[in-house]
Amino acid sequence: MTSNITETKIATKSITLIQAINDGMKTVLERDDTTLILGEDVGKNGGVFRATDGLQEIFGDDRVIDTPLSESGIIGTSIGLAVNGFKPIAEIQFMGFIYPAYDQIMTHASRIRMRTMGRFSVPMVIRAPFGAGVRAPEIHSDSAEALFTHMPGIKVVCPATPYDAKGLLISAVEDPDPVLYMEPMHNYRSFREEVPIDYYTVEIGKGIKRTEGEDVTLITWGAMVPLVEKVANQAKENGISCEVIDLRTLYPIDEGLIAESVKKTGRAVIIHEAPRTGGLGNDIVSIINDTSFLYLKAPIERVTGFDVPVPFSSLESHYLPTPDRILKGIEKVTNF
Amino acid sequence: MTSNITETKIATKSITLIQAINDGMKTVLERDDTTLILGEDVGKNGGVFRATDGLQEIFGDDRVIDTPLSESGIIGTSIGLAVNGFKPIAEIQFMGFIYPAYDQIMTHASRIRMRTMGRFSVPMVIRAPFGAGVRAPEIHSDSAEALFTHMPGIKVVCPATPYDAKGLLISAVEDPDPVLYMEPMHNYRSFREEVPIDYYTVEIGKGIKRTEGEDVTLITWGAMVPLVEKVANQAKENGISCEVIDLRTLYPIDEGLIAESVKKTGRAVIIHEAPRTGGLGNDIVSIINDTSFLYLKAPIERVTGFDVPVPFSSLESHYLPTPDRILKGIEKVTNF
Amino acid sequence: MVESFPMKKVIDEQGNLVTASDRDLIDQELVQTAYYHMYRIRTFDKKAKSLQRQGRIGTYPPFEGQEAAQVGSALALGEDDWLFPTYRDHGAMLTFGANMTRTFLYWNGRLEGCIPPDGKRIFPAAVPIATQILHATGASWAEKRKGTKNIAIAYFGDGATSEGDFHEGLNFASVFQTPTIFFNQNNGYAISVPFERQMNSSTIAQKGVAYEIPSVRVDGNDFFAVFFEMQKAVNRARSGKGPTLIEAVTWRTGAHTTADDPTKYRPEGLGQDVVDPILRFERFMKNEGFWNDDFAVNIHKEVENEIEAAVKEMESYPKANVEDLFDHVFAELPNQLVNQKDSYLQLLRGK
Amino acid sequence: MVESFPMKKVIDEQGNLVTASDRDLIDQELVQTAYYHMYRIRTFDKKAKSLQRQGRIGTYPPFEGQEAAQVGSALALGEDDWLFPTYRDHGAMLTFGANMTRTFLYWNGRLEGCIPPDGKRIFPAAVPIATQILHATGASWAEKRKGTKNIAIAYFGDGATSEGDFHEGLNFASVFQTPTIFFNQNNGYAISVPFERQMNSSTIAQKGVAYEIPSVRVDGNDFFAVFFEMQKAVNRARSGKGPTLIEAVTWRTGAHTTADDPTKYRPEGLGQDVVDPILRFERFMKNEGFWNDDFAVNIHKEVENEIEAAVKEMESYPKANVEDLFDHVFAELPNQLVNQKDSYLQLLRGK
Ligand SMILES: Cc1ncc(C[n+]2csc(CCOP(=O)(O)OP(=O)(O)O)c2C)c(N)n1
Ligand SMILES: Cc1ncc(C[n+]2csc(CCOP(=O)(O)OP(=O)(O)O)c2C)c(N)n1
Ligand SMILES: [Mg+2]
Ligand SMILES: [Mg+2]
Repeated sequence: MTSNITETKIATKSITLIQAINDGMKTVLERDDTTLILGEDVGKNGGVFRATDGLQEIFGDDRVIDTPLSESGIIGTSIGLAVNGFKPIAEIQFMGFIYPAYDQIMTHASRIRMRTMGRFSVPMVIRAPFGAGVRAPEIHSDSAEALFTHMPGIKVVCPATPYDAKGLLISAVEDPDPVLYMEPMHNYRSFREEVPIDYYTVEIGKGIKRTEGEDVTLITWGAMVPLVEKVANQAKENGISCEVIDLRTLYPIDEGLIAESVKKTGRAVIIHEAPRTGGLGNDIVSIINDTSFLYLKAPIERVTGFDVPVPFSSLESHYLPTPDRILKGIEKVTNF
Repeated sequence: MTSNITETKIATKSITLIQAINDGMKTVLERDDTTLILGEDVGKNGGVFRATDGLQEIFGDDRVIDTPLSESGIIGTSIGLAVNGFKPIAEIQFMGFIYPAYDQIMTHASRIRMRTMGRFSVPMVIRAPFGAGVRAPEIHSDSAEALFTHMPGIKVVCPATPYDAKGLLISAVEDPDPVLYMEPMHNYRSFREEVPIDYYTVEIGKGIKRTEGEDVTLITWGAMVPLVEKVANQAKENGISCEVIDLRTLYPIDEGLIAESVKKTGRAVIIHEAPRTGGLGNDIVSIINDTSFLYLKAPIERVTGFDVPVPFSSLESHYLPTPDRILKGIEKVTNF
Repeated sequence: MVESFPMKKVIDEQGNLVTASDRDLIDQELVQTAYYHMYRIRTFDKKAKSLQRQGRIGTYPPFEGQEAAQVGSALALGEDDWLFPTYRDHGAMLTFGANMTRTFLYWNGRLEGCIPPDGKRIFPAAVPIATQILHATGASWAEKRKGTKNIAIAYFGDGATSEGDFHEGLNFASVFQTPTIFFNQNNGYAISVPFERQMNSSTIAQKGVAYEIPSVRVDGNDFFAVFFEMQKAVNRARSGKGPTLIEAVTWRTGAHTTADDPTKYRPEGLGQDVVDPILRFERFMKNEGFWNDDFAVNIHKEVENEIEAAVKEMESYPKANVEDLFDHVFAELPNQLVNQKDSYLQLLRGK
Repeated sequence: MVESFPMKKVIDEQGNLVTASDRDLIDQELVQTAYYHMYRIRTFDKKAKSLQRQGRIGTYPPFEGQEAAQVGSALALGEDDWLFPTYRDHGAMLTFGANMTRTFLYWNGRLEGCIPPDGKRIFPAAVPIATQILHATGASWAEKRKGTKNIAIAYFGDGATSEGDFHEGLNFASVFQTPTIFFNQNNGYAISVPFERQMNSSTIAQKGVAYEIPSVRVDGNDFFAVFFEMQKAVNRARSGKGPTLIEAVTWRTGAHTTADDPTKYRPEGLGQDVVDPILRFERFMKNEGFWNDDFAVNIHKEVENEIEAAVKEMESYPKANVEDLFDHVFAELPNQLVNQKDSYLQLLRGK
């Protein structure tokens, strides 16, 4: 992965994505008394993935709170806390368990600012591990970003690297509005990166170019980023130069970055895990249509999960975009 | 509206869309003992819109069942009933109240067939009035189709006319899988049409050309259909010939119909009520990109709700696509 | 179960004290304040119905018959407490300090209708049933965390008890011992569905047993019964003793909303034996020497003037501003919304 | 509340009858059947854990310690009843007739693992907590509508009682008087969260009061207590008397799943005084003259053979078929899926 760290000397440490999330929470809890962590098993257990490991020991069970098994309850009470002076960081244990809380997010968290013309607001972060590929049980592997990018009034971020994980977490907590923070669990421990030990932010709404290229723009996020980078390298060996864009924020999307790249390459492949129909890939097709139509040398390709529920683990490798499928997509747009 | 009735003589009556829905339910309840109607206020009250008016008197409170105020309960128990030999037609009073049931639909209704390789299945229909423009209170006006077209394992239909309303309702009940049946409440009583008094079906998965045209394809569904037809007439006066497609089924979409039309016109405007980002319009852009790229003479336009919650009624006319916005979209693609 | 949760009553239907010694708890100020608010919100409610009939506001859900419950509960709150109402609790909101003009604006489809007066902690009415129960739990939990003595009250109906959020809210409040009052107005119906089909339990109060939340059933048409039980619950909450569930048994005199026709589902004559809570209170006032014609005439006039002024202000309110469609979704407009807003405003200006 | 819901016990920790007259309810067949099933599922559970450690199946949630609850409940069911389990109820499922090979397949990430033997009405394990409670209510409601005497049982844990679906399910069952048994295994923990932080009520049984659903609290490690209370509930349901809530108090001996480390959250030594339900049952057998070494040796051998055969069958099962990814989403593949399937299969074949 390319490092985002500038050349000035800042103290860093080499950590994984999940450690960066943990570090991000520790950083904000230290700095801001109003921040709280709530969720199932986030306290004593430190989270089923250890995302909150050690935090209850430091901040007490009054700030790192084990809740009942009740997603609507977690989000609904967090709304009440947020409206009344606190900044809850609510964990949904897996994104597939966010559905019982969908109503609270859709009809309240995302609407209260508008309904009251800003008199009340809901500064809260909802953390949710997502994605397939770790042989988890049913419902543990959903990628539900499109259900939230379609929801006016909430921002959606999705870091792919340890650096972005910490920086975006801090930005999400700083944000005055609800932010859904999606964690690619497949990448929780898959690699390390140098991450500043201090407070820093990664701007919400800004994607990043992971690889420079000339022929095709590959647009993706989350757990797909390292995979797509690898495929881009393979493609290079076949003489195709790919530009890899990691969106990082899924709402509001960095349309400028997409347009700039596609105007240069004239070709785009979008890669995501969620089912094809209704997936965020379609929005990106629209963005390209709106901004870069005349530059397009080929129809845009989407390489995505199929229109099927994330399958049982014995089939999940077939469900997820594979290097072969991505390569085929790249070939398709270059050979058009 | 163009009539769908073929030239053979069949007995018809002139009814509104809501009457057609009522008639459709009456028809299936008469014919199939396993069909049931469940929901809040569907029994004695005949539904808050009178969609089930008179049905409890005919079929008894054992088949037309007033339930507790509990959307997850309605859908969850309907799943149990459907798995065990019944065909529930569950009403969600307004689409904005479907969110508490989202989990049951997402993790169960839509997945049980796949999980059990067909051993269990969930033949049920979920009816939900949707859309803005009737000055309803908050949350009563949402258009949430994209939350379901993105959900593998459920079909989504949306009639715009009385004829389609009855025919699609019967098809939805005949379908062996869960079907979300979206009712454009703005059109409940806005016009009448001749509708066969007998049993007939409208095929799920097939759109319909409402107006033939040459210059631009207008793609829409639900309450937007009559509006778009009107705008197409206006455009004609300005010398632009529009083809109007009413999708009728939102999943699986009639890709062939869209492609055929866009290949002819080379231009497309998609009109829908739901917010732009994540809206089904993006899927249609992708379909056109995939099928008709080389025929496109201009970028595709989307005229949609804005990325804001459906506002309070004093602002809803600004939220909804207006003739002016649609006309502007048409001009944009023709003047490109 | 009815035996475990006997209905608390202070005055009977004839306005007589059930227990003579309760007289000591009642003074002139309380009586006049209660009467004033009940009369005021009743008059507001009537006006709203009539405005709706004339097409001057949108669909409206009347609360006639529930005035004792709404005023009795709201008057027991303190200045800094939180109130989480439903669409039917504008009576409680007005009593607690909501602005009347804005209340009319709300029913006229205006965002401005959701904004409470400065400093007033009144949430906008929850339309999705039972959702506000969790917000009240969370907001009062926040007060507990801050170490204040403030509390929150969640209003909800009998139908609301069937939703999962009711259950999750009471469980959270019980586990975290939040200073929350769950104030149920059991008005007999959820639109067309009667209490007996909404649940198979004889009371709503008994639902507190599931969470070991102290529960009480009161005659919701008896202002004093509501007010005194509320006071106890408020004191308990303020002193760190956690939540209370109050079932106020009342009756919706009219339709569910102005768009509803109760003759479709409500047996003729049902509820006609319910004595109107304001009439009952007037009887009490007369019985116990609190009635005073001058006082009544004065407040009737005062209320009339207030309401007329509010209607006038509502109707002369500047037109809804299109920019409000975009400007409050986020603290800062994201690019996408900037573009959508700009191009729409341009289109509007172009005409 | 504990007093209102005393814990039913038939045998004590030493395997002695609490009430001597209960002896008449117990015969050799029942005892041997119970022992066989408890021993069988215990052995299955051990095998599954060991397969997981060896990487031969995926993450697995053991039910060790809950055998009396699972077998006691499942044995009280009839052939045509419905069973709605969670991920931890494979013991109950196996006892009720689920196929062992398929049970292993389930934990090996295979769709085939969800399919019950022909005619068996066993739903696949619900992963989203509490959701299956509504399905059991619906399926048993269907039986009532059909006029059969069949019932449904929903299994769920202590943590599940916090979800809205628990509440909505019990309310529906109560309102429509469905023949449903809500069988709670209160095993003390929901992953790391202990009972006392999951709720502030002393029992789960008392939650039935909210719905006026008859409720009972049983020693879930006492096979007979579970079995006899289940029989009563089953009879009540079959005879049209509606649902029952059973709280079986038990203990999860091991980790939440093989991916969980209970030392992170469970105080050392906690639960060590819990007498293993199978040991307790053996003590009873010995005390009351039901023990027979030959019988024990025989079934131990039988179970061992069955399990070895099932593992072998699971491991020699044909590889998962890619087409199954597409073919069962709908009864008939829609065009979109046909295209996605075709192009993917083509790609696979192209290699
Ligand atoms: C989640 C949800 N489902 C359905 C509705 C439609 N609805 C509005 S009011 C109402 C009945 C509410 O009854 P109750 O809780 O008793 O309150 P009341 O209206 O009697 O004051 C219903 C079903 C809604 N607003 N929200
Ligand atoms: C809706 C939902 N939220 C969270 C989870 C993650 N999860 C799996 S098991 C579990 C604990 C369940 O506890 P309990 O109901 O007591 O059953 P037990 O595991 O003890 O058998 C949790 C939180 C889930 N499966 N579903
Ligand atoms: Mg009510
Ligand atoms: Mg448990």
